[in-house]
Amino acid sequence: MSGVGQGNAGVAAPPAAWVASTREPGLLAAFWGRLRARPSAVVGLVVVGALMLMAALADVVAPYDPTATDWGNVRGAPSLAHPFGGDEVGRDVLSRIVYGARASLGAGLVSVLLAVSLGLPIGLVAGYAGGLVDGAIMRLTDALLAIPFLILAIALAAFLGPSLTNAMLAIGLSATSTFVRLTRAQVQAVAAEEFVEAARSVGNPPWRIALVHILPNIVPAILVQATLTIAAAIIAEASLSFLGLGQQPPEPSWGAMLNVAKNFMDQAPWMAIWPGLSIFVAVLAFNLLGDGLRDALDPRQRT
Amino acid sequence: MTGSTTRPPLLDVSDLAVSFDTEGGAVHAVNGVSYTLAEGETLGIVGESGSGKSVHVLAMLGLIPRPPGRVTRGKVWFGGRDLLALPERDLRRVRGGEIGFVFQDPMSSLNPGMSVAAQIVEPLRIHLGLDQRAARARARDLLDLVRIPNTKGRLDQYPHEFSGGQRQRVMIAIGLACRPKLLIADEATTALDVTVQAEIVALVQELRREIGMAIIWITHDLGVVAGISDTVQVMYAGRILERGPVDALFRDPRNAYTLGLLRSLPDLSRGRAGRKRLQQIDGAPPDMRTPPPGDPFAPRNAYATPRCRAEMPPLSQAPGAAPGHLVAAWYDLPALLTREAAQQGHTP
Amino acid sequence: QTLRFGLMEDSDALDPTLARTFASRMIFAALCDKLVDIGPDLKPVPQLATHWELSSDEKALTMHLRPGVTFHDGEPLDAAAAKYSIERHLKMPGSQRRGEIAPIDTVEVVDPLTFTIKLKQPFAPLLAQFTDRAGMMVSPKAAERLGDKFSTSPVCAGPYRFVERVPQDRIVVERFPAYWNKDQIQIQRIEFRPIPDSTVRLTNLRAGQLDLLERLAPTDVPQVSRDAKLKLGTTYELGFQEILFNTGREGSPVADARVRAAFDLAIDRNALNQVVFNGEFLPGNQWVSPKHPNYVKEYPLPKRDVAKAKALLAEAGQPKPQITLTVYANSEAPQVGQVIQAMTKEAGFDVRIQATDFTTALDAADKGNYEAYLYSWSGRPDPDGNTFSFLSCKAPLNYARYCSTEAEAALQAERGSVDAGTRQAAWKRLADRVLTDRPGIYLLHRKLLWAYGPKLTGFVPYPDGLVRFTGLKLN
Amino acid sequence: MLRFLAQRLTLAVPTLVLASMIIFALQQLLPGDTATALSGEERDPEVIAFIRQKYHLDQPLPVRYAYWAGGVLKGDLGESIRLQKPVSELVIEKLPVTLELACLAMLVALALGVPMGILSAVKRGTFADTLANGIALWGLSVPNFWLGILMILLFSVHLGWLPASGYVPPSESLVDNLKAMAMPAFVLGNAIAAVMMRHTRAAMLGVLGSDYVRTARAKGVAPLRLILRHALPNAAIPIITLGALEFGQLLSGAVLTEQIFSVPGFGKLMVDAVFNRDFATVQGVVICTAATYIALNLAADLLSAAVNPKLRRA
Amino acid sequence: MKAAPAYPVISVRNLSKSYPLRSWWGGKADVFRAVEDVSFEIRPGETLGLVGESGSGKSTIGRAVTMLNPPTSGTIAFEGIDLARLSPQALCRTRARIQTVFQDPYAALNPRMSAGAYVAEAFRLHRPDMARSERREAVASLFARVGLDPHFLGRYPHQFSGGQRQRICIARAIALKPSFIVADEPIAALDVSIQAQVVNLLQDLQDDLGLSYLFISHDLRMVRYLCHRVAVLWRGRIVELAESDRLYEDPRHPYTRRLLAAVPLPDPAAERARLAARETTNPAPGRPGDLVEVGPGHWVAADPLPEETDR
Ligand SMILES: Nc1ncnc2c1ncn2[C@@H]1O[C@H](COP(=O)(O)OP(=O)(O)OP(=O)(O)O)[C@@H](O)[C@H]1O
Ligand SMILES: Nc1ncnc2c1ncn2[C@@H]1O[C@H](COP(=O)(O)OP(=O)(O)OP(=O)(O)O)[C@@H](O)[C@H]1O
Ligand SMILES: [Mg+2]
Ligand SMILES: [Mg+2]
Repeated sequence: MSGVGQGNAGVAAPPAAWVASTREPGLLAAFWGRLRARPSAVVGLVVVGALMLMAALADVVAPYDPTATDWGNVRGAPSLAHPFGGDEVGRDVLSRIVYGARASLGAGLVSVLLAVSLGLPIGLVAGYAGGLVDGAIMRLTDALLAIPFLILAIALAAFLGPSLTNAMLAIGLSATSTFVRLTRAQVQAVAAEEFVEAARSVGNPPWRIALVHILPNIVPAILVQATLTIAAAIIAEASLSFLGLGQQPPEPSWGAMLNVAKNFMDQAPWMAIWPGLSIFVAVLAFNLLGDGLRDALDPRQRT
Repeated sequence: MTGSTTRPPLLDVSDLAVSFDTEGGAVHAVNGVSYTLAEGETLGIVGESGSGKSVHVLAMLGLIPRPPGRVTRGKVWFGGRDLLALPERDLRRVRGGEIGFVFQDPMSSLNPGMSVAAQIVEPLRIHLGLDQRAARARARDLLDLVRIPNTKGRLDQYPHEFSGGQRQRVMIAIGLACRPKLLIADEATTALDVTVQAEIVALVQELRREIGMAIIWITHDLGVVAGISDTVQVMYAGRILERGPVDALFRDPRNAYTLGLLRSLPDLSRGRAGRKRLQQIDGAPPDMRTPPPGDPFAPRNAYATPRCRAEMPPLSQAPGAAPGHLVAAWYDLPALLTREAAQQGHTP
Repeated sequence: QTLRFGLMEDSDALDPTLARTFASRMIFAALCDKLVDIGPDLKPVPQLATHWELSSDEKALTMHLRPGVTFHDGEPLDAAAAKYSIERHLKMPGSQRRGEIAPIDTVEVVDPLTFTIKLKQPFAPLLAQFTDRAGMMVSPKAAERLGDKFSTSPVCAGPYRFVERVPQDRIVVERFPAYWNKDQIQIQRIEFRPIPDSTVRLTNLRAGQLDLLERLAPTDVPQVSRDAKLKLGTTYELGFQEILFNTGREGSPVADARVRAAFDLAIDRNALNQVVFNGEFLPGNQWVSPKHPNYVKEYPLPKRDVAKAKALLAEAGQPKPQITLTVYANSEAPQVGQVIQAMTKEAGFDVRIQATDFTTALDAADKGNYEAYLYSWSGRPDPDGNTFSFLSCKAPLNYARYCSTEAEAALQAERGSVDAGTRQAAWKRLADRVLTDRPGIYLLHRKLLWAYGPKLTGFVPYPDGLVRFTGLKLN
Repeated sequence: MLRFLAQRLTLAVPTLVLASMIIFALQQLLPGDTATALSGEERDPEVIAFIRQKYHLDQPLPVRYAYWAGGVLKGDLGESIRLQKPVSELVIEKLPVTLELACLAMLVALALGVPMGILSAVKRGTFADTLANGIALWGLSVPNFWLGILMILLFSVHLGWLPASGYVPPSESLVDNLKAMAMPAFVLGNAIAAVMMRHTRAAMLGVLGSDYVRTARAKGVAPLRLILRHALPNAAIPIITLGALEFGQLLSGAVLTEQIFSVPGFGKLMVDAVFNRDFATVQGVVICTAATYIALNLAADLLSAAVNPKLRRA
Repeated sequence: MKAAPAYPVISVRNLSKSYPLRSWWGGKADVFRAVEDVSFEIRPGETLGLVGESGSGKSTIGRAVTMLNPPTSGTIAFEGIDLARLSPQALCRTRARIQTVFQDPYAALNPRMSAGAYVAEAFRLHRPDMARSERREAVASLFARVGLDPHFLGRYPHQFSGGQRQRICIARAIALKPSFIVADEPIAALDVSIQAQVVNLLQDLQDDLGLSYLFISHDLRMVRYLCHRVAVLWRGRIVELAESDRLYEDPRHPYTRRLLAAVPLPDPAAERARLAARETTNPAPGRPGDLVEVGPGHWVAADPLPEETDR
C-alpha cells in the first residue's frame, strides 16, 4: 500500500561498511567541544594549565634560585631586579611563587585525588549496598570526622616523618569523610531513579550498576566539592607547614609564604599579596574549570 | 476566524515563533503559529510529539526557560493586551488567575516539598486575595470537585502520598482554582486510567458550561479530542497543518498528516482475529535546527508534490470543506484519496 | 582599674612548686613574693627576707623574714611557713624545684622570723634560686588543704591575690589589701591574657584591648616606635639562643668537634641578627651576654671565616657534611634556621631544617634523636643556671651529651664558692673547654621587648623578663 | 518519635567507641608523651618518672584505654594533667563558647552563601553570577589568619567599632558578647560561605529547571516566594548535609580563628592539649565533638525530612 | 498466530506484595497490601494484557515477575524455574531472558549513556566473548530492527523523541533474544502515530521471535488490539481474566464494565453521544473475592468481600 500509512516497520538494515565509516564524534572530542564552548571553562583551563606549566618549568621560568638568600634584599621592596620583592631572609618572592606552585598545586591536587579516590568508592559502596555495610561505614566515617585534623596530621608526620607528601596524605585523609558522606547521599538519590532499575533488569551486577550507571550521575556534586577542597587543601598545607609538617623550609609553598608574611604585614605587604593572589587565582581557575567540566560531562547541557 | 461571532476573540495568537539556543544551533520549536479562540470555546490540539504543542502555550505565558528559550516573534492578544509585551508583574496576574494551567507530568509538576493544600491555596491567595482560612476551605471544595475522596484528611498530605491519577486531579484543581477564563490543559489525562479520565473530562465539561471557560486541550488521545473539542488543530514541526470544527476534521481530513494520525488507530470492528496491522507513519520528524524550506511533513508524505518540498503552504480555507476548516497543503487530499481508491479497485 | 597584660603563652599550673613555664613566672610575679628579688642590675635585693647571712663554710644560710607579712588567706608568713614552703619544693612529688635547690639538706626554724638553711655542700647559686619560684612562699594551710590542687586557687604572699582563671582565656588577680608593700601597688586588678601570635598581640594593644604586652617581635619594633601612643620597654635577656649539637651521635658529622667549629665559623652572627631580628638582639658567643659581668672577655665574638671553615671541614675529611637542624615551629626559629642554612651552605654544609612542635623537639632532644637543635634558654640570674644543667656530665638538660672532666671541675668550682674572683676564674676555665669543644654554639641574646599603651607609667624592664608590679600606674 | 531518637542514639555508641579508640591509638603515634611535655625546662628525671606512674603512662595501651573507658563509664572524663582540672569541667566551660561561635559562623555562612548561591543560580551566566562566584571563592582562598588580622586592623584599630579580642559570656552582656563574636564568626563563616554558595548554586540550578517551579510560575507566584518557598526547600538537602559537616568541623577546627580573636573555645583547648600531650583532654574533647557531631547529623536528618516529605517514609 | 504450546513461559502463583507503611520518623506502622493473591500464566508467543485503575498494582506485578522488586509471597516460575530459588548470579543470567520496557522512556534511560552504549550493554554483560566490531554490528542491526537510524548510536537520550527513546528501550530489551518481555505502559507517553510504530514493532518481534509479553496499559483499545488474553486488576486483585474478544464483548465484572464504558471513541459524534449517555456506576465497596470460571478460560471474581482496610 502506498500513501501515508506504511506497513513496514523500520529502515532496512544498513550495509556493514556504514558501521565503520559513520561514527558520531568520539566521546572525548565531543567533550572537548562542549568544554571549549564555555569561555569561563576555557579561562579556567588556560590558567590551570599555565600554573601547571609554570610549576613544571619552574627551573626555566624562575629568575632566581628560590632558596638563594641575599642579605641585601631582606624584605626588599619590589624592584626591577626583584619585581615581586624579597622575603624575610632576602629570597626572591617571584621565584618562590613560581616554585611554590609545585607544593601548593601538588597539595591541592594530590590530597583531593586521595580524598576522592578513597571517599568515592567507599561512599558508593555505603550508598548502594545499604544495610549493615552502610551502617558500619557510616559509623567509622562519623568517628573519623570527629578526629581533629591536626592530630591526624601530627600523628602521620610522626609516623612517616614530616614532609610535603605526608601533609598531602593527612589533608587528603581528613577530607575523605566528607566525600564519603556526599557520595553516599548522592548515590542514594540516584539509586532511586528508574534507569537504575532498568539497568538491573538487563542483569547488571551491582558493582557495574554502581560504577557505570550511578557514578557518572553523581559527578557534578563531587566535582563541586573537589574544586572546593582544592582550595581548602592549599590553605591547610599552610597551617601544616607552619607546624613543620608540610613543605620543609627553605622550599617554598604559597601557603607557607603567606603564613610567614603575616608577621611583616606592615613592613613588607608584598610578601603577602603575591602568594595570596596566587592562591586566589588558582582556586578560581580550578572552580571555573570544575564548572566547565561538570557542564561538559553532562550530555543534557546544551547551552 | 472560527464561527461567526462578532465579539472579539478571547485569545488571538498571531505568528508566534519560539526557538531554543543549543550547541548545534537554534532549534526552531515553534515556527509562526496563528489562531484565535472564542470565549467558551474548546480547542483540541493534537500532533506529533515534539511538534511544539507544549512550547507554544508555555511561550504565551512567558514560561519557557530563558535561556535557552526565546520568543522570536509574534503577538498573543488576551483580554485586549499583548501577553508577550506585558511586564512580568502584570503577566503574573494573568497566570493562574485568568489563565489556568494543567501540566503534562503530574509526577514532577507538583512540588514534592509542599503539602497539597499549600499548593492549591496559593493561586487563591494570590489572585483572589482570600485569607488562609477561606482559601483552605476553597481548596477542600476544589478537591471534592475533582473527586478526590476523603478530602479532609488529604489536604495536608504531600504529593508523593497521592497516586498518579490523584496527583493529576490535584493539578487540575490548581488550574481551576481561580475559575479562569481560559484553561490550558497539557496532556492532563495522559497518565490516568480511562475511568478517571472520563470523570475528569466530564468535570471539565461541566465547569466549562458553568463558568463559560474556554479550554485549550492538548492530548494524544483522539478519543478525548473527539469528545471534548469544538475545534481541533493539528500541529507538526512547530506549525499548524490543519484546523477545523471537530466533526469536519475527523470526517474529512485535508492534510496527509492528520489522515495518518487517524489511520494509525487500531480498528476493532472486526475483533482481534480479524485485525489488520496498524498503519504507521514512517520516518522521523525533521531536525528543527534546520527546518526544511517547504512543508515539514513532505519528506514522510507519499502525496507530497515538488512544490511541497520547496515552499511552505499557507494555512487557508480548504476548498469544498466546512467553513472554518483550514489546511496547509498544496495537494488536494480528497481528490488524491479517491484516485488511489479507484486504482486499487474499491472505494475508501 | 584593670591592667590587661598580653602574654605569649598560657600558663601551666599556678603552683610555684609544680610550675615550669615562663608564662607562669609572669603571673607569680603578681601572686607570689619571693624571699629575695633581683634588681635591674642583677643584684639580690630583699623582698620577704629583709636580710640574710651565709656561714663561713658557706654551708648554712640564715634568713630573717619581714615582720607582719600575711598570706592572702590571712595566715602569717613566719619561719615555720617558710620551712614548710621550702620543704614542699624539695619533697612534693612532681616538684619542679627540687633540682634547683637540691643541695639543701635541712631547714631549721630559729625563731618566728628566722630560719636557717643547711646545705650538703656549698652552693653559690642558692640565693639566685630564691629570687625565682624556689623562693616563693605558699600558705601552709592552703597547701595542706588543696594538696596537688593548690594551683586551682593559689595562696601566696604577693601583691595580688588570685581571682579566677579561664584556661586559655585569662587569669585575673586583684590587689591584696593587706600586702606588706601595699602603698606601692596602685593597680586594682590585672588580667593576664594569653595571645600567642605576636602580630595579634600587637594589634590588640593598638586596638586598646591590652595595656601591656610582653615579647614583642623585634621586627615590629619600628612599628611601635612610629606609633606615638605606644611605648617600648627593652632590656637584654639573661638567657641565650644556641645551636646544640648531639656530640654523642654516632656516624653524624656533628660528633666531630672540627665540624662543629667549622659550623661556628660559617655563621655571621651580626648578619643573622640584622636579617631576622632587625638588629635588635645582641650577638653572643657565651652563656651570658657580652654585657654581663661574668662574660669571659678572653673570648670575644668570633668573626665569620668561610675559608677557615672549609679548611676545617677538609681536615675532618667531611667537605660536605649533611646536618639536620631541628627548630621549634614558631615564627622566628625557622627563619633563624633558614639564615643559618644559607650561611653554612657557603662553607659546604648541607643543612636540613626540621620544624617541629615543642614537645616533639624536646622528645628528640631527650632521646638523643637529633643532630643539631636550635635551642633557647630564658636564663637565670646566676650564670650557673645557664651552664650547670647543660654542661655537667649527668645533668638533665645535657642534650649535647657533653662530658669533659675539665668542664666538670670548673662547674663544681663555680658552684662551690660565693667568692667573685674564684668564680670568675672558674668561668674562664669553663670557657676554655666549652668554647673549644663546642657542644653548642651560642648565637644571640634576645632583647626583651615590652610594648605598652599610653596609660601605663612606672614600667621598669627587668632582665629576667618578669614585670614588677610595684610602682606601676594606670592613668 | 522517642523510640526513633533512642534508636538513633544507640547508633551513636559504636561511633563514640570507635572515635575514642582511634584517637587513643593516634596519640600513641605522637612523639613524646605527657611526661616529656610536662617536665619543663628543668627536666628532672624523677618528675618524669612520677608523672608516668601517676597517669599510668607506663602501662600498655589497652590497659590505659581500659582505665580511661572505665572512668568515662563512671562519668569521669579524667583530668587535664596540664591544667590540673577535670576534663569535664573544661568541656563544660568551653563547649558553650564553641557552640555559640559555630552557630554564629554557620549563620554567617548561610546568610552569605545561600543568597549568593541563589542569586548566581537565578542569574546563571551573567555578570552577577561571576561576581558572586568570585566573592565566594575569594572568601575561600583567604586564610583565616589573614582575614582575621585585617579585620582587627580595620574594625578595632582604625574604626574602633569592635573589640579585637576578649570573650564576654552572653550572660554578662549579650551586646558585648555579640560584639566580641562578630569578627570571629564572620571570619569562620566567610570560608564556609563559599562551600554553601557553591552547593546552593548547584542544587538551585537543578531545582529551578524543574517542572514544579514552572507550575508555580504558572500560578502567578512572585519571584521571591518562588525562590524561597518553592525552590529553596527542594534544594536544601545538600545544604543541610554539608552544613552539618562543616558545623562539625567548626567544633574543633576553629583553632586559628580562636587564637587570633582569643576566643576560649574547643579548638584552642584541643591544640594546646595536643601539643602538651594532654591525652585526657584530647580524648574528652574528641568524645564531645563526636557526640555533638552525631547530634548534628541527627538534626540534619530531621531537617531534611522536614524539607523533603518523601524522606519521611524511608 | 502461532499455536501456543502447552507449558507456560511464566507462571505466577498466589503472588502478593505488600509495602511497609512507615511513619515519617521511620518506625514501621503497618503494611499496605498492593497486590494480593494474584495468579496467572503466559504461554510462549502469547500476550497477556493487564489493565486496571491506576494504583491497582499493575506495575507492582510487572516488577515482581522480573524479580526487580521481589514479591512478599507467592512463586514466580520462569520456564519452570522458580526465580526465588536462583542465586544472584544465576538471576543476573536469567534476566537476559526476561526483559522490561518501562513506561517513561526518559526516566528509564541513563542520561549519561549514549544510546549505542546503552544497547551494547546487554551484550557486554551476557556475551563477554563478543568482539568489539561484532558488538557494534549487532547494535547497529538492532537499531535497524527497531527502526532507528544507526547514525543515532552516539546520541544521548535527551536528543531523542519519546518514540525514539522507547525504541531504544525495546532494542535493548530484545538484544539478548529474551523469551518474555514485561511492557509497562510502553506507549502511554507517545503520540498516536508513534504508538502505532511501537505496537507494530512489538507485534513484529513477537511474530519473528516468538516472544511473550505482559502488556500493561491504560489504552484499552490497544490492549484489545494487541493482547491474546486480558486480565483486569482492581484493588490489588484480578477481577476478570479472559480471551480478549470475549472480555470486551462479554464483560462480567462490574468494574470491567465500568472500565470499558469509559473508553473514549475517536469519532466526535459517537463520543459525544457516549459522554451524554454516561452512567456513573460506583464500584461496590470492599475487596474482590476469589475467581470463578464462568466460561472456557473466562474467570471472574466473586462478589466483593467486605472492606478490610480503608484504601
Ligand atoms: N529546553 C529546551 N531546550 C532545547 N529544546 C527544547 C527545549 N524545550 C523544548 N525543546 C524543543 O522544542 C520542541 C517542541 O517541544 P514541545 O515540548 O512543545 O513538544 P510537544 O508537542 O509538547 O511534544 P509532546 O507531545 O511530546 O509533549 C521539541 O523539539 C523540543 O526538543
Ligand atoms: N515503593 C512503594 N512503597 C509503598 N507503596 C508503594 C510503593 N510502590 C507502589 N506503592 C503503592 O502500591 C500501589 C500499587 O502501585 P503500582 O505502581 O503497582 O500501581 P499501578 O497499577 O502501576 O498504577 P499506575 O497505573 O498509576 O501506574 C499504589 O497504591 C502505590 O501507592
Ligand atoms: Mg508536550
Ligand atoms: Mg504503573
